[in-house]
Order: sequence, then structure tokens, then C-alpha cells
Amino acid sequence: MFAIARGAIDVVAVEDAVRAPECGAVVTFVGAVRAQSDDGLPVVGLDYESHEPLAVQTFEEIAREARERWGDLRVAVVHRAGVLDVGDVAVVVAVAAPHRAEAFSACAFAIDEVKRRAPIWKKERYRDGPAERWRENP
Amino acid sequence: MFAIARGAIDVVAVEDAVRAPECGAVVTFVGAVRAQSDDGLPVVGLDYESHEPLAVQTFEEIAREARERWGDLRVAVVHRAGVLDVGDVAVVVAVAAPHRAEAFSACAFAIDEVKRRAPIWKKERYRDGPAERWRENP
Amino acid sequence: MTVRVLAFARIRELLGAPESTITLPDGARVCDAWSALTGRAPALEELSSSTRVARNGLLVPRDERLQDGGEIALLPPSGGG
Amino acid sequence: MTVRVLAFARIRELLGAPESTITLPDGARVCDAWSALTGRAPALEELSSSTRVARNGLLVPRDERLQDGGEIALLPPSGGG
Repeated sequence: MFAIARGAIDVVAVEDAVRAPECGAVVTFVGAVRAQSDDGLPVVGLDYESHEPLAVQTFEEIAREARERWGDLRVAVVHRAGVLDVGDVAVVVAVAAPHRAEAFSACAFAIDEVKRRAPIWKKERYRDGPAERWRENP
Repeated sequence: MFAIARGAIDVVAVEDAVRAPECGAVVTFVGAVRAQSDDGLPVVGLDYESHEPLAVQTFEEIAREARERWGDLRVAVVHRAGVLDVGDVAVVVAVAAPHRAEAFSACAFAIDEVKRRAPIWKKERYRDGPAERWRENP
Repeated sequence: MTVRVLAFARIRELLGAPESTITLPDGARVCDAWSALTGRAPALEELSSSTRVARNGLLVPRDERLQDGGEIALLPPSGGG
Repeated sequence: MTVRVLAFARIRELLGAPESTITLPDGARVCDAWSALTGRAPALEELSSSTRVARNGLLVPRDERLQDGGEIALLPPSGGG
């Protein structure tokens, strides 16, 4: 499952998509909208925008790279686009593997790469702070 | 949430228990019964037995140690006891943190420690193989 | 030749639209398209070094030749997650 | 004195019950309880070095003194997860 979601992400469906009898370990990363920006401003919400076909293709590439590094894995990546409030789930990465070390490593790798290179952009909106800002990942 | 579950574990409830507005990252480990033992035998199911009060206390200790190492975290650990089939969820560890590096590290630490020292025991049952066996973690 | 341009995030705002069409001399390259767009929206200039350009799902270098009727996507630094 | 013993997993199976009561001389220690149980189930012997003993939620050493009416838990190596 590799997708841009226009509405709320069903975390269970993403986890279930990677479950398999040979996989004893599922590691899931859920990224949610924080009440505070990295530089400490009070966030009320985010707008996410994406190049959807290229984003989905990037998720598939990242999964392929993870399998090259850590062997047989089942990977799902879903990122939400549109208007999100504080607490809303923005991204879910689920990785299933026979054993947990590979699942942890591959899940951490995948979310790092999604943040680094997926064509997805984020504009933060603030409570009685400055005007909204596009925010880039470091 | 630190518990021994007598029936199916509600994974979403465990994840929700650690969610909070200041936590942008939730990492969840789900351990499920594999169709194959570590030495390659066809598993049909497991029986888990625990010293319940000591297990719960051990989960709490592990969470406290994780917070000492990685700062402000929200941790939940639920392990199932009783008779499980292949594919059933045996254990869920969820960790929420402001940022993802701490959430990944603390979740991996917590499941390692649960396996190493929680008073929980596992007997594997096999399909047309040898008699059932108690299995210890390495 | 004409090329369709998909713009996102800050670049979309500076250009005023998610899609636009630009006309370029035959043989034009990605960098020529970027120059034409900077003529329309000078504030793009400071985003030049951080913007990646994709065509058909692949990143392309600035000296890549464009094709008549083709499409390029202008991608600011990622902010997902 | 009498001490209640909680047994788990393989040890429970060898003793034939999850709980049992043993009678020991006053001043007995954990190792004396273990010896009495090994008398009942000689196969326990080979588990001696890998078994941990807990009392009131804390692991206790083998030379810990027992108390009349107290309880100990015999914990084989963990197999959870």
C-alpha cells in the first residue's frame, strides 16, 4: 500500500496491509501534527500538498531500497494531503519482517527517506503568531 | 497502559493510549505468532504463561528506564497470555515522543527488555512435528 | 515549442497557479524554462539552487533538453512527514 | 515454617502444580526451598542455574532468608515477545 490519502488515514488498514504469517514483527511509525513548530510557535494546523504520482513512485522506490538492504520485507507508506489539525495523523509507515531488527531498521530508514525526498510540502498555520509558512525538512 | 491481556490485544487502543499533542512521533512494535519456529519447525500456535503482577511491574520499570535514557516519552506495553494461533498478536509496545529518533530507540529498547526479562513464558505447538516445547529467548 | 509546468508549494504561490504553459525557442533546456519563469516571478531566483526538476517521474538536470508538448514539475525542498 | 511456592512454565509442569506449600526448618533460605523442591522433582536440578527467584516483586539471591507464611516465585528464563 503506497498512497496519498485525501482524508484521515486508517492506521490499522496500513498495518494490516503488511501483516503475513511469515512476519513475526511489524514496526509502525505514525507521524502526527504537533501543537508546536520546531522553533516553538503554537501550531493550529498544517496544509500538505504533494505531487501525487511522483510521491507514490518515491514511496515504492524507498520500499525497494529497504528490501535491498534488509531482505524480505513488506512495506506500506501512506501520507495525507490537504488540511490537517493538531493531532491528525500525517504519515504512516509500516514494515513487516520475519524478525524485529530488520523491521525497526527499515521503518526508520523509510520515514527518513520519505521526509528527505518525497515530493510533499507542508505549510504551518499558527495561533496568533506570524503568517503561515512553508516548512522544509532539514 | 501496562497489562497482560487474556484475549485479543486491541492494537489501536494501545497506540491511542500514548498519543498526545506534544508527541509528533509514535512508533509501535507488534509481535505476532510466526508460522515457523526459529529452528524451522511448522508452528500451529503458542501458549503464553505469565506471572502477571510481576510482568506488569517489569513493563513499568522498562518504561521508566526508557524515559531516563530518552527523556519525555509515553510508553505502553501489553502482552497477551493464553492460547494463540499463528498470526495472532502476542505483544504490542507503543512509544510516543516529540520526535521520531527517541521513539524508535525507546521502542526497540523496550521490546528487547520485555523479551529479556519479563516473566512470560512460551510453549510452541507444532504441526506433525515433535511434542510441544518451552522456548526461551536467547 | 510549448512546455507545461507543474508548480508546487512556494513555487506555485509565486507563479500564481499550479499549472502554466510557457513558450520557448526550439532546443530549449530546463534552465531556459527556469529563466523564463523567473522573468514572470523574480522571487523564484532565490529558490533556484534548492529546486529540483522532474519529468516523467525522474529528476532531470538543468541542461536537459525539453520537448515540445512536454511537461516538467518544479519541486521545492521536501517538507513531508 | 511454611512457604508458598509459585511455579511457572517448565517448573510448574515438573512440580505438577502452579502453587504448592513446603515446610522448612526455621531460618531456611531460598536455596533450602530449592533443595526441598528438587527432592520432589529431581529434574529441577538442571534448571537450577537458569531459574530466578522473586519475592514481593523483587528478585532475591539464593542465600536470602525466607519468612514463615511467605511466598516465592520460581521464574525460568523468559520467553515472551
